[in-house]
Amino acid sequence: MSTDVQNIPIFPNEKSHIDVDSVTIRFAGDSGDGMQITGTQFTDASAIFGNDLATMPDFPAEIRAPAGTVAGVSAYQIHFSSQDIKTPGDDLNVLVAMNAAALKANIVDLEEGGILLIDEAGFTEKDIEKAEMKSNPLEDGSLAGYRVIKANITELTINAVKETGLKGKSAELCKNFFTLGMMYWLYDRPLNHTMKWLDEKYGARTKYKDKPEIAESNKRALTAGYNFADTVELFTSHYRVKKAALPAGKYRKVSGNEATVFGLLTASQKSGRPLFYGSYPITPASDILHGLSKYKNFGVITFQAEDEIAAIASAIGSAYAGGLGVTATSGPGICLKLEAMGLGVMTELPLIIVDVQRGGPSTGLPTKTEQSDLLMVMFGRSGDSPLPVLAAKSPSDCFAMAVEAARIALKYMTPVVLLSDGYIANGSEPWLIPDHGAIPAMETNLAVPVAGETFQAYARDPVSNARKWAIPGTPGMEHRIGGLEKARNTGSVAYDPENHQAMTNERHAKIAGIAKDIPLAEVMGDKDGDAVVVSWGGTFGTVSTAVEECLKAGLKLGHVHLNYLNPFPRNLGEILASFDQVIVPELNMGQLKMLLGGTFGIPIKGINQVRGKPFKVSFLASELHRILETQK
Amino acid sequence: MSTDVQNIPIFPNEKSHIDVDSVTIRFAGDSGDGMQITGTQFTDASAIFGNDLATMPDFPAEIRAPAGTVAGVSAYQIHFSSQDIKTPGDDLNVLVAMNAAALKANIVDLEEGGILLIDEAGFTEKDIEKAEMKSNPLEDGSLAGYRVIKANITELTINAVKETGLKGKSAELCKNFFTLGMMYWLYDRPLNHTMKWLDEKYGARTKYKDKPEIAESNKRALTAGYNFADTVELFTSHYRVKKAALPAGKYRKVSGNEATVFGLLTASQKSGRPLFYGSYPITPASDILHGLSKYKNFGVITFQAEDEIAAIASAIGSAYAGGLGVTATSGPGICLKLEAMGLGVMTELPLIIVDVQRGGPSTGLPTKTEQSDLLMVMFGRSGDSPLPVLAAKSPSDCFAMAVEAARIALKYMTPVVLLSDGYIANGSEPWLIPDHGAIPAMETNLAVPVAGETFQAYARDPVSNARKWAIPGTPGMEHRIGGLEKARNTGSVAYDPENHQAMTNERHAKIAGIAKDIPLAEVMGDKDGDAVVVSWGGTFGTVSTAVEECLKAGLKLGHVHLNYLNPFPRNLGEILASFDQVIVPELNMGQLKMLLGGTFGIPIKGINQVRGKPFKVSFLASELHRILETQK
Amino acid sequence: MSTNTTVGTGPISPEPLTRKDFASPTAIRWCPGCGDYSILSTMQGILPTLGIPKENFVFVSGIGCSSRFPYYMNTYGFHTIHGRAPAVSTGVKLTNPNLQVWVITGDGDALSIGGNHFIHALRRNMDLKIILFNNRIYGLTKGQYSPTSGVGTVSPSTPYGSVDLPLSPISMALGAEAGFVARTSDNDVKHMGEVFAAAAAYKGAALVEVLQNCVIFADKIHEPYYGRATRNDSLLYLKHGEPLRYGKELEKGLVLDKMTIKSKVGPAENEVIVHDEKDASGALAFYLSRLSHPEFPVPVGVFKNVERPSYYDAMRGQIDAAAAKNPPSLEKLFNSGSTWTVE
Amino acid sequence: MSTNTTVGTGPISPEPLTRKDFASPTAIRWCPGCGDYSILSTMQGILPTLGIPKENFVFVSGIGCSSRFPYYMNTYGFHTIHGRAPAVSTGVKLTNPNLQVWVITGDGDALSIGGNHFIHALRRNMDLKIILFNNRIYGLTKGQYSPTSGVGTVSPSTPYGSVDLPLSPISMALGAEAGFVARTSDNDVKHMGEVFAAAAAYKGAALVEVLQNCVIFADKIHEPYYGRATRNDSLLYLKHGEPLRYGKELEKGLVLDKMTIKSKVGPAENEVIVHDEKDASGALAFYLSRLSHPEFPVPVGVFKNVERPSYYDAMRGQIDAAAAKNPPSLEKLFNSGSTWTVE
Ligand SMILES: Cc1ncc(C[n+]2csc(CCOP(=O)(O)OP(=O)(O)O)c2C)c(N)n1
Ligand SMILES: Cc1ncc(C[n+]2csc(CCOP(=O)(O)OP(=O)(O)O)c2C)c(N)n1
Ligand code: SF4
Ligand code: SF4
Ligand SMILES: [Mg+2]
Ligand SMILES: [Mg+2]
Repeated sequence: MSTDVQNIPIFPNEKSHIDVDSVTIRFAGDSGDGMQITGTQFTDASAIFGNDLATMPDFPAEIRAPAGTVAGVSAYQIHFSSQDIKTPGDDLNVLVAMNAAALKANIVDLEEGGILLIDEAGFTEKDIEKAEMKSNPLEDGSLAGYRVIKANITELTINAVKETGLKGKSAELCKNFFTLGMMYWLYDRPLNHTMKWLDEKYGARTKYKDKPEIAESNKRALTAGYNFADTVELFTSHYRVKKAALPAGKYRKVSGNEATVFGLLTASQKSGRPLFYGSYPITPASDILHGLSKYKNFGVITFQAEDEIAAIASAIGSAYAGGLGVTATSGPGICLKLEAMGLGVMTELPLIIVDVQRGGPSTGLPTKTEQSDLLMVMFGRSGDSPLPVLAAKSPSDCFAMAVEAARIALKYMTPVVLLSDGYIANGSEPWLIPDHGAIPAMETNLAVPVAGETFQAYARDPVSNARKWAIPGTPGMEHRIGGLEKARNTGSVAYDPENHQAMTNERHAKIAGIAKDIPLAEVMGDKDGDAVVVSWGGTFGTVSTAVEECLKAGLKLGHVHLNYLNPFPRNLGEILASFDQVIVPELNMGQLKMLLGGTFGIPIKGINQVRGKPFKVSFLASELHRILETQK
Repeated sequence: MSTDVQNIPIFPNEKSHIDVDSVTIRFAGDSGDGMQITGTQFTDASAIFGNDLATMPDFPAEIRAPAGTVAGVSAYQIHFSSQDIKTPGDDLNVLVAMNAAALKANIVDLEEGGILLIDEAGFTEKDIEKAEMKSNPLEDGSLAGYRVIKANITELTINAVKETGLKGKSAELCKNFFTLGMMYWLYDRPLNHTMKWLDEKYGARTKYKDKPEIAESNKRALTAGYNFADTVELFTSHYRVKKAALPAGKYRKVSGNEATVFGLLTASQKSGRPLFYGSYPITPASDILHGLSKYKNFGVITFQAEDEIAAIASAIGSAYAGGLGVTATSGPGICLKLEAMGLGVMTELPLIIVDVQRGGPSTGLPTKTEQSDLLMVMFGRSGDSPLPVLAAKSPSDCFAMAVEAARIALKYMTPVVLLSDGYIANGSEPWLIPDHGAIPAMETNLAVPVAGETFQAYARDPVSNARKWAIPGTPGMEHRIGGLEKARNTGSVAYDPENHQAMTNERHAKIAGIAKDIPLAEVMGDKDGDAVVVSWGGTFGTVSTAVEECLKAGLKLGHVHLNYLNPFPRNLGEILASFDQVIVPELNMGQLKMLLGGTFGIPIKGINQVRGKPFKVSFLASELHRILETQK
Repeated sequence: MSTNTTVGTGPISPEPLTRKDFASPTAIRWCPGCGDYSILSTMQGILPTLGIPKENFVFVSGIGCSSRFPYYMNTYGFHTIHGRAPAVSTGVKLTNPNLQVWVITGDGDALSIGGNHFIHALRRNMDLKIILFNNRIYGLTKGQYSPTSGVGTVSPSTPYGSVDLPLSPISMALGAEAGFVARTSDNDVKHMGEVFAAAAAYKGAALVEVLQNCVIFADKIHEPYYGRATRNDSLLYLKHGEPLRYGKELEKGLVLDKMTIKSKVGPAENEVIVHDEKDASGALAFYLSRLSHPEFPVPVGVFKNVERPSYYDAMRGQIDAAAAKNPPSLEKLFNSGSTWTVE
Repeated sequence: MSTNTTVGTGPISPEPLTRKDFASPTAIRWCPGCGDYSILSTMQGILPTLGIPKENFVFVSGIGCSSRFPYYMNTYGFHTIHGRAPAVSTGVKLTNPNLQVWVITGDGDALSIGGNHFIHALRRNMDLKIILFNNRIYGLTKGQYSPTSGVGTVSPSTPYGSVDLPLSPISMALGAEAGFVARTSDNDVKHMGEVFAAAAAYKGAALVEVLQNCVIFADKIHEPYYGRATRNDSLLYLKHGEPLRYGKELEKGLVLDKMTIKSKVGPAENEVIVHDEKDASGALAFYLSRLSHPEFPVPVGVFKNVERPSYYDAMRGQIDAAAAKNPPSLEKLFNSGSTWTVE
């Protein structure tokens, strides 16, 4: 975070270790430059070293946009710290730019006086032109405000790997490891993890076994980069970011989509219901399909459907047949699933719909993040058709929320929407590996035949209001369900007025009743402050960090974060009423604002941004200051 | 309306004319009994006579449910009056029941002491059994509270038509006209209109020309029914409902779907844009497709698509090519159109989406009415994707609103949603035929090539914020549009953060700006009352009638009716703020309530009903009383 | 829990089932005289002969008059949404392979809104028995023309007559790689029963088109070729391995002239094309699906019947192999990839 | 306003168009080496030869790498949503028949999510030129298998190999009553140009499958049959009225054995089946679409080319007749049916 950079003296008189709390680095280069790998390696090394961290990749929208163009820039940001952190960082302390386009696209985020590491080989006239820049930034003085470190990394790399026999393009390809080596030196990270990784990926026991030069040359590039930084007077000093004081235990890194996969597999095991995943590929949700497809050993049935409608329809079919039916997609795909979601509501089947939100409307910004599907999943169905809506607050929270979504779906016999977003889905953070044994088994409503009793498909559990789940194949419980209005208890078709009112009420009561079964909302920060900030979903990290800063700065703010959007925690109304002002920051034009205002009939102040990116902590903090000042 | 029945003396001592203000009759029988025709004929006769009126058909969900069962009952209700009326009536003054099932299904609505006309032939043991009744209501005394008039209408009809040679089933089929004749006598209506109609439908110049007995026998049945009522001591008197003091002019009867058809044709003529109607059949919207298909002479292109997605997609294609693109459906179909609606929002093309709402969720109650799609059309798209939403308030208002929807779509280059519902779509009322010449021509944003200028697809009109409409085939304006985020002005693809925020703001500003171009909301009733009732769409008639009654009864109530749901009239916030309490009656679980609360941040009281039927005026009135009393 | 996650497998019911076991209490709401009735009773007659416990039958339908069918069967049933039955039943079957899943659909439900799911279920060889009630009209919505209505069909949505060419469900299915494709008619209960039985026996996606009469909106639409009077001269009953002959005394046959099929009276025995439902290419089947009345007879019976692995079996194979090689363990799952410990 | 409501008809542009006129300023964002490039340049080369004013061309696409195509053509273009291009273009064409509408789609866009619109556009004979870029993979979403991927395809969504049978776009189209069906390949620009020209000349729905290479996710997928080296032995160039011969010296041919097609080396002249793209049944075309490599050559060129009235013409006929008989009048419209007057 920008506050830490103060600790970096601009020109210390001798090479030494300098301790800093947190550092934010962004590796930026052409899609072909392997920046995602570089970033991931640095992240793993830092994680294993014991830092807390958060990461954020930024992919281009095209598969391979023309090399050297801004459209082709791929970046990976990591924020690592000796403190507990919740965001991938605002301003960059270090920007690595492998070519002109990468510089152009990312320089805005580099803090004043920040370190700018540049591969001169990426700044030829041709590169400048492809990046559509008027002049060469390395010469036109536009980089004055930064600590620019130039080196012809490409050339250095080629020399470093010469002896392996690798040359030309394939030699150049090692330059990202050379760069990584330099960063490892600068932040005092051990090389061994990456060395091991290279062996595992390209080593003797892989499909590259008869290409030993690949592993070898990358290892050499890594070491060469490290030594280069050490020997040459490039950096005036290097920095140390101490271990963070994380809760003891075994950790791994997870992205939101990975965590969702783990959560769904866990739910299947804990409920004893086979996991059926029907899906149609779409950015940024596809990785859930890819992830689950690997775990056939868990009996997971992954079905790549012909479209999103078939995807959810098949999941509903599975739920009807006794499976844990799941489907996932992003906004445009949700639009196509809404009719079938209505069928799920009417037939009261357990079903999970994951929405990994992206920038809209329409095809919008496929690779960018946003929180603008909330009202669609709440209301985007014909008729009054309520269903629970949950939202994960961070990459690792996707695990907990996926498990929770399944618990609610199975216990209450209802479709459940789980909202994620491109930012937490692709971002990653350390995850304290849970004790799988400690995760409780899940209740289901499986019906057991009662001799002499005719099965009533819509008779409800007195407590949960859930109907029974009579699975085809169970003798004596043959029954028919469907999308037409159901008669109370019997579940046969009914058109009469009283019944429709009664069933509509029952559907609402059932969902509303779930409030009794979810955690109360809690107020963080100042419980009797001047205002309460209400956030939801993936903005948790940035909002809570911003609120903490504001509290430090003396603002009186409470903060409530919502993982449950429908029903709301039952004490929410009370909490909001206890503050003079309610402020809702969200990455949309005011959707939770609409929901809270409409539910509680109170005025709300929104902080809204749709830039395809997470909030900047600094932006939120200043907005909160502005709002509270204007109050005075 | 129930209040009028006081005027009907229970047993007047001699046959005479008795004047009454308003009468509500419901014709109920088996689907095969021709009740819709009977009702329509009575309606036309009353309209031509000069009454004000409102009607409401009630179809069974099945094509031909088993004869004699409750599921097979078809009914037609007409409320006609010497006063200005806005609803088809609450309680019935007269119920015609052609069989036991029809009685069972409808008796609840007959007022105490109301007239019950019964065809004894429809009450055999078999009929009683098919209707699943325990005993014969004609004998078990359950009808004590009504003025029951029994006659073996079927037998009487068979005799009446004997001489035409018609016998058996086909003779029986004339019984609805016999019944109609009796009603004509009871309410003193001339037979000539129906006589004429029979000739036109079955006469010499129709496909029935070699079956003269059909027209003849129906005419005989009609006359026989009339004379039978006159001669036999069945009715103690007959009633007269004077002409209503309607504004002078030429009238016709229209249903909501007919009016929508007329409105769309008018919009096409007034804008000079070819009308393209892409649709997929669905109850209760299909009649718009059927209606428009007849008017090929207007150059209308009606396209029955393979599904709702193709229907709207084709309409978008037409809009892109310079047509007035229109699609219509009901709730389940809207679900399928939402993704494409988002494309319409992103590409800013003029498009009309008509939603004839029905009971939901899911397949729900296809033939019943509801207002529960409001939030879906407002919010049911990925990303923030605002579009105007209008709602018609009565059958004839569908004309005005369809024209208005087109005006807004063409002037502002945006998809527009027009909400109707099963009740106003199928219901009908007199329509003062407008002077087509007086309807203004419509502005469009057609682009004209400017020499030397490169066309900017997203450059906006300074006032309307609309972009220009450059139609394929126009030389020099070749350009590309699509669903990815657009760059400001140029309209090319853009992923950068600032642009996305800017375009999102522009899309919102454009729609919000329409508020400047629509009528202000007006307060009917008591402008400084204790509370304001806010209604929208098809409930206008019942709500305003109920408010009027409450005002008569001394309640201090204002009433605002909304034809515009997005944007709201610009003075709405102010109006709501000027009342202590806001009450929103709607045929859903609280959708406008959510919208108003979320928009204005104020508490709202809802009166909600989902029974597949319109409100009863009496129910609304008592609810309003209850709410205002509890305030005191 | 085991990975062989099939659920609710019922025991074989003790005494043999009868037609009565499949009659549901629900009152039937089709129009008097609707062709759907005979299809229903044929189905109720066939199921008891299949030796499958009643609780293992599932009927899944879309929306339409035909799609009300499941309500009238006393089995598990799911009346889903318009056009989606093949997709819903895919989930049913993949989750519980012990079920015999019948998809009931109409010409609009299957070929108009549901066209995409229809072709993909066939292509994947999902183990579903798809019965397509082809009345060449939209019944439930009161008579609009459908994708199988002939050119010039006058309907509420086409008062001037329809202009688009109809689809042949059979050609469509063959083009979509279907492995079992057959046609039968609502007025020939015996033949219908045989075809249903053959479909039930097929391992994979079986499509059966039933020529069905809608008395209200398209009455007698199939009469010209399937009317009892003319039937023998206008229907061709397909029998595997037998010559393609038709006519009262089977005096007519289909013969080949270069690459084109001709109808010939009194052809020589070896001249008549022999039906081969096992032809994997489906080329003959496709050709037969193009024959149109009155120039040609209308083939009924099994057009194509070619074994290939069902989607489920192939998928199950992968699952079982994976599970055997690497039994499911959350412990292992959570700890996969690189981990580190914080003391 | 008149009822002949076609809009924006541009004048024939004065001097002849050239390839340059169709190159758009937008930077192309396909991967280096992608097969899409040659399709783009072939299209830019063909359009000027059609004698149609530039402003009357419209390119409509869905979503996918291939669907970025319209951005690279300096014509009117609409990059719609996934799978819906045939439906959107239907509205474009019906509203303005003067436009020549090209639909650009991929194997996923056209046959997976867009399958239903694809078959109905063909069946209706909408006047659209549909170019299907078949790279047998989902490119834009990073390589999942598609409905045309072979069984066993290993992809991110099928790490154990795909189990479902692929569709043949050609068989599919024929099953959907398409009137013009052809195949060509991205590495044979001359042939591609001829096929595009033939499609442009066809009045109605024309489908062209282009065998396209995705260098990133399915590189060399078509190589076995269309590789320059082996091509002559593994591609069969369809020519109407000519014998179905192939091989370097055309030494091989397709011959008929009962109802089955065999490949034979050195067949007798009259023994070889003669191609007939005018066969209305499409039976031979369908048969040819079933031939699979390596047992058979892969036919390229026009499979079927049969004239029939386009949807637009039929519809227009009805509109014009109706308008002639009864010119549009709001006055008459409002006053139709029974009316009454209140003084
Ligand atoms: C999403 C959706 N669109 C449209 C409808 C209306 N609809 C119900 S059934 C039907 C067509 C039925 O025709 P078919 O499938 O041939 O069945 P049939 O009634 O002829 O047996 C239509 C258009 C619907 N219920 N849902
Ligand atoms: C409604 C919707 N679902 C899914 C996607 C994601 N998506 C975009 S393109 C595509 C498949 C593209 O494959 P193909 O049509 O073969 O085109 P290619 O990229 O191979 O040229 C998918 C699944 C989307 N954009 N919209
Ligand atoms: S409308 Fe036609 S298909 Fe539907 S039930 Fe009646 S007869 Fe059968
Ligand atoms: S991913 Fe494949 S199809 Fe897409 S642009 Fe690259 S090479 Fe072409
Ligand atoms: Mg049908
Ligand atoms: Mg592809």
